[in-house]
Amino acid sequence: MRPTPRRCPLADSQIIVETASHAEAYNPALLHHFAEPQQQRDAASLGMWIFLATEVMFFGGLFCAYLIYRLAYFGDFAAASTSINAALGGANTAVLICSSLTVVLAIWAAQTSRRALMLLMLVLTMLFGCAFLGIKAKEYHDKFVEHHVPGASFSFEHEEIPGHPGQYANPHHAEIFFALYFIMTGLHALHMIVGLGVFTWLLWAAWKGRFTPDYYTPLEIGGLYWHFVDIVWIYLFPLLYLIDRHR
Amino acid sequence: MATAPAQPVERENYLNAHYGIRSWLLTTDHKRIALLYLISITFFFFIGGFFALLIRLELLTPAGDLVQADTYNKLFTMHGQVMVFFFLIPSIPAVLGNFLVPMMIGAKDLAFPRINLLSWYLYIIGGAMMLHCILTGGVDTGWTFYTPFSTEFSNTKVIEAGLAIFVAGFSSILTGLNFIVTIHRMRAPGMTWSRLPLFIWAHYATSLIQILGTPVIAITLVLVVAERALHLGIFDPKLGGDPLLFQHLFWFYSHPAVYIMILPSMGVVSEVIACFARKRIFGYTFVALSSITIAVFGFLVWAHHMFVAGISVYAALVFSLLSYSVAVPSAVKVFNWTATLYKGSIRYDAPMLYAFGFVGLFTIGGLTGLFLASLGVDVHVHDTYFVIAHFHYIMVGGALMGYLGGMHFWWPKISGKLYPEGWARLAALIVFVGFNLTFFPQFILGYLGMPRRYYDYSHMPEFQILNVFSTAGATILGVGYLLPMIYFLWSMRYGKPAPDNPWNAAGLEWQTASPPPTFNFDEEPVVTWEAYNYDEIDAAHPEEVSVGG
Amino acid sequence: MAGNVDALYIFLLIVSGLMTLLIFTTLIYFAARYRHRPGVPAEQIEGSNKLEITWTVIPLFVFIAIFFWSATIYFKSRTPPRDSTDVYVVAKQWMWKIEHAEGQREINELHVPVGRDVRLIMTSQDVIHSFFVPAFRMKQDVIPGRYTIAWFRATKPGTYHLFCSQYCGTQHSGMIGNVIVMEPAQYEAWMSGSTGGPLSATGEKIFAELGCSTCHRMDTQGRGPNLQGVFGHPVMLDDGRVVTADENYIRECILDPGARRVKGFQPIMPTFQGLVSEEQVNALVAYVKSLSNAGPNGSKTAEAAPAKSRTKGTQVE
Amino acid sequence: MTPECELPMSAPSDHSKSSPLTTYFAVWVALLFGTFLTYEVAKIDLGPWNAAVALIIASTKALLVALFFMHIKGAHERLLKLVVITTIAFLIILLSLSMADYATRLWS
Repeated sequence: MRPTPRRCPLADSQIIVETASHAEAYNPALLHHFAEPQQQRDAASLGMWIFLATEVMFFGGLFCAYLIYRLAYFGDFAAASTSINAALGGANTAVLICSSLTVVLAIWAAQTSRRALMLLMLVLTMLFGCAFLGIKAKEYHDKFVEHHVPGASFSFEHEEIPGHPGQYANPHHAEIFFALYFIMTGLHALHMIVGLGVFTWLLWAAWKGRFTPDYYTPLEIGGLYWHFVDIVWIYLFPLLYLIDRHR
Repeated sequence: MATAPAQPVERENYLNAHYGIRSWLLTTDHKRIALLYLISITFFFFIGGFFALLIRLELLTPAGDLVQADTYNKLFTMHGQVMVFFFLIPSIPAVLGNFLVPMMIGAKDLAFPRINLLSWYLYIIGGAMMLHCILTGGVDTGWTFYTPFSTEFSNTKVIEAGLAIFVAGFSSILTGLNFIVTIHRMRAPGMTWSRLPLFIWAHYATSLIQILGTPVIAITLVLVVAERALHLGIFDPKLGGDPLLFQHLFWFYSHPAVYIMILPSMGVVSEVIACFARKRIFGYTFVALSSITIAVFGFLVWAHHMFVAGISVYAALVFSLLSYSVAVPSAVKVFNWTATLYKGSIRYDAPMLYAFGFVGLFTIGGLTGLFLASLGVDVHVHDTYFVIAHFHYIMVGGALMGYLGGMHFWWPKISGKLYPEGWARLAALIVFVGFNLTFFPQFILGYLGMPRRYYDYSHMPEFQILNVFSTAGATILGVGYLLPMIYFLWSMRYGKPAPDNPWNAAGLEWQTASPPPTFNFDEEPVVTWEAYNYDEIDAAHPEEVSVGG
Repeated sequence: MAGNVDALYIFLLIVSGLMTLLIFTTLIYFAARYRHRPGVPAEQIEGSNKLEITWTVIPLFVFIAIFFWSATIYFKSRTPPRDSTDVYVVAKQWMWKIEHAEGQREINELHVPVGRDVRLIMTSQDVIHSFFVPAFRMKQDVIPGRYTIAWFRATKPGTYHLFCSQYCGTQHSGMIGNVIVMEPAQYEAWMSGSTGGPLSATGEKIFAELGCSTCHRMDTQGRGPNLQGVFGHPVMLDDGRVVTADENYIRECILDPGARRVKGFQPIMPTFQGLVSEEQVNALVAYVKSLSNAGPNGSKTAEAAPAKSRTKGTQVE
Repeated sequence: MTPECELPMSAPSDHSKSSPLTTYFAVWVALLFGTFLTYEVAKIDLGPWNAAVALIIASTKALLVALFFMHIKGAHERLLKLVVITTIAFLIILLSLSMADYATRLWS
């Protein structure tokens, strides 16, 4: 690593160029094309935020389909939604919120050089993540047993629409709900699995002592991703589990 | 600003720094990745072009005599998919953008070099899937994948094509992400937003569309694939779904996708016109901001592809009105380019000829867009050859002209060699003539009522004469596209070595060697001047002679 | 319609022609006048806000004017007049099946009288098609699962192309036909050649065969709503919404009775999805419509506005 | 454009000051309470307000996560906020313009 002139990466208002007299100390985490760590950190965090923007639009297409069919087939959606175990969904929400807390605590531990706490929090995060997937698997299993998985063996006959005694939900419309339910929660679960992979790597890196109060960018951007997956769930929970529950 | 004389001994540059196949396939150098992209998209361009040629040959006679109906349907489908997703969308951003964005802002590389390489691999995986799909039977849904035809009725490889485009979409997203972060975070000291070349502004706007639009088509294709595999009913009217929902989601991306193709081209044209008129671009701020405006407004107009599809009349009115709003910034750009020529000192080297061609063809393409945005006329010309002609004027006359212009302009920088100027001017002329001969008759065909995607028009023999013109033009156009490929390849071996700044152009990319060193600049540049400071350059070197003399 | 569309088209041609001319001449003039001359440097000009505003605002106003003109035409072309002749169109891969309200059936041909408003009630059995008659400047996609409506009025006898303009599979380019516009007398002669009764009569027969009449009785005692005088009138739904009973609503009630149920009735009607063909649905809709035209409460729409004059379409061929 | 420049000397540990542990735990409690609330409110009939209330609670929770856990609040530049706002704006464009069609289809 040859000494790089120190500079402000985004000199909009002024030009700051110092000569190599202030050459930075050798920093193994600094990639060759960045001038200094702050620039690298900012690039990584902006990159993750923009990636999350694409994720929002990715789920956005599904939310659009959901919105349109929910308005068109409200009763059928309510009937289908009521057949899902909302308590499990609520429990999963709580699990994810707890995992988000452990993520911020892990970052805080890294910032304040508490290595043991950081490792503990990372392990806890992954445990919460696995718990989420376990509860999700239970839900999927229930739906599978009830023949609520869209496809050849789908069946939703004679299910009453909440608040309309004697009126049965249209199975086709219920199938659209379950299709959206499985695609949305399935993609969410896929994101969780990817998140667990990322956190496995973070745990390994933390174990190796890669993260210091000066360098914990991977933890930070991994955390951003995890929180985003949490936010998606925060919306999925009321939209999929709590339609017309009051009847 | 010194133009270094051609060096007797070859300096170390990004091309000769490493040798061997590994040094290319595992490279993280944005310039090498740009070349990888150049080779891959050229390959797909000629595949798509081959399909186009067969389409035009089939339409030479009214009867369907060259190929079978199903084959023809596959030809236009795969022509569209290959050209849109595997050539036009990656063309300028992934080749010229990849090569130039870091250099123009004075960075050593893109912000995420490994993600850049990943994006090329995703493109190659998607491309390989598309190629496999083509070779094992192809797909016949039209590039638009309209449901329920694609999900229930077509018996071709819809799932494979959908997944290929899905994968290629992520390549496009990652390129856009990389550009945005790079432009925000990697600018050299002094490179303020108001000093950015317009090429950068255009790529910034393009990237916005790539990151916000592409995910929507990705999820839409997931839904199509799931629907086709499992018959979920989301787009199937028999099961309560709405096929128009697919069209909404599809065009939410695919309309802005047109701006992914045209905006970078506009960026190229701004650079070229400024250089060959030796002037700062007229109304820099307006040209820069119009790129962003086009990108944003481009997202508000998608349902003008659906005016006769059965959407609500009131929604059609809203979308029509919004469609005009995107025409305003486009017009502003054309006016500003024209005004830039005023009191310039204009040379007519090949890149400038392409730029002139771009402005002319884009003007026609844009103005015929008005016909399609206006509801009353759109009802008649929708899904006819008028639409085909219109979007080819934008995508081929616009985007491709810009791409070729840019390739000529920066070829000395990319390869370190000069291309033969005389041949280049000839090729530009052939492309311009061939293009107009191919597509202008299609406007007339469309207004006369010839529907698109017809393989047999033997009941309407009156359409033949215009189709013959069109096919003749396509042949000329084909020659026009082959020529640059031949002389570019020729110049790599036999061309004269290029000086660092053959055009005497402004911009950081011209201040480093040709071809540039691996990390672009020997010394980190510090920018103390405004963009397009041609007055200062020309004052320093009053009588530089351009390449073509 | 054709005249209006052509007028706008020509106007657009003139506007864009002038624009193109303006840009091209300026471009070529500047390119020639300011070509590179040794010793004559370019003059740097920063830009001009006045000019920028001018060429932003003027096009904007032109565009808005075009918008209003074109929107008027579109709105008219999407709003069928009241007293029109109904023709039911069923599209399938790869043919047009046409049923006249009077009972005639044709394939890939549509016979219409000159000077009468013809309303097309169209649906598709499989994929999306599009009913396109270039001479009438008329086009409407035909979607499976619902009706789309279009209308035209032919003003000159003759034979005109009918195309499918939405890609629909292998024989897309073979899904073509003719619209044959006839003088009224000729048309009457053609009509009298038909064998079956009117479509509504067919519908009445199906109505009885499927047992609809056991619940939908012609009095207030039925378990389903009395259908007399329903068509074209607002209907109060179970959830409090009000909809107008148009063709699409009647169709939905047959195929998905639970979706928008009339207030005051039990959800007991079974769905007929998959049990009736598109043609049978058309006949049923035509029957329900006829109950409204001739019923005790309904007024005969044919008498309502016979002499209403509207903008006329012309043919260009 | 906004001055996004952060001088290199500012220490990264600034974050810990802007989001101390008490904030984290407070947000955590608020999020759990929000989950409980949305679950219970769903059992009450609020007519057309059911969906609105559920979405308001969800958005509040999402906002809390974004502001405090994802450090949007303590971010030293406006750019990240701009990214978030732009994304939400484009999501709203997708949803609202699609609904412009679906909501008005029955009018004619």
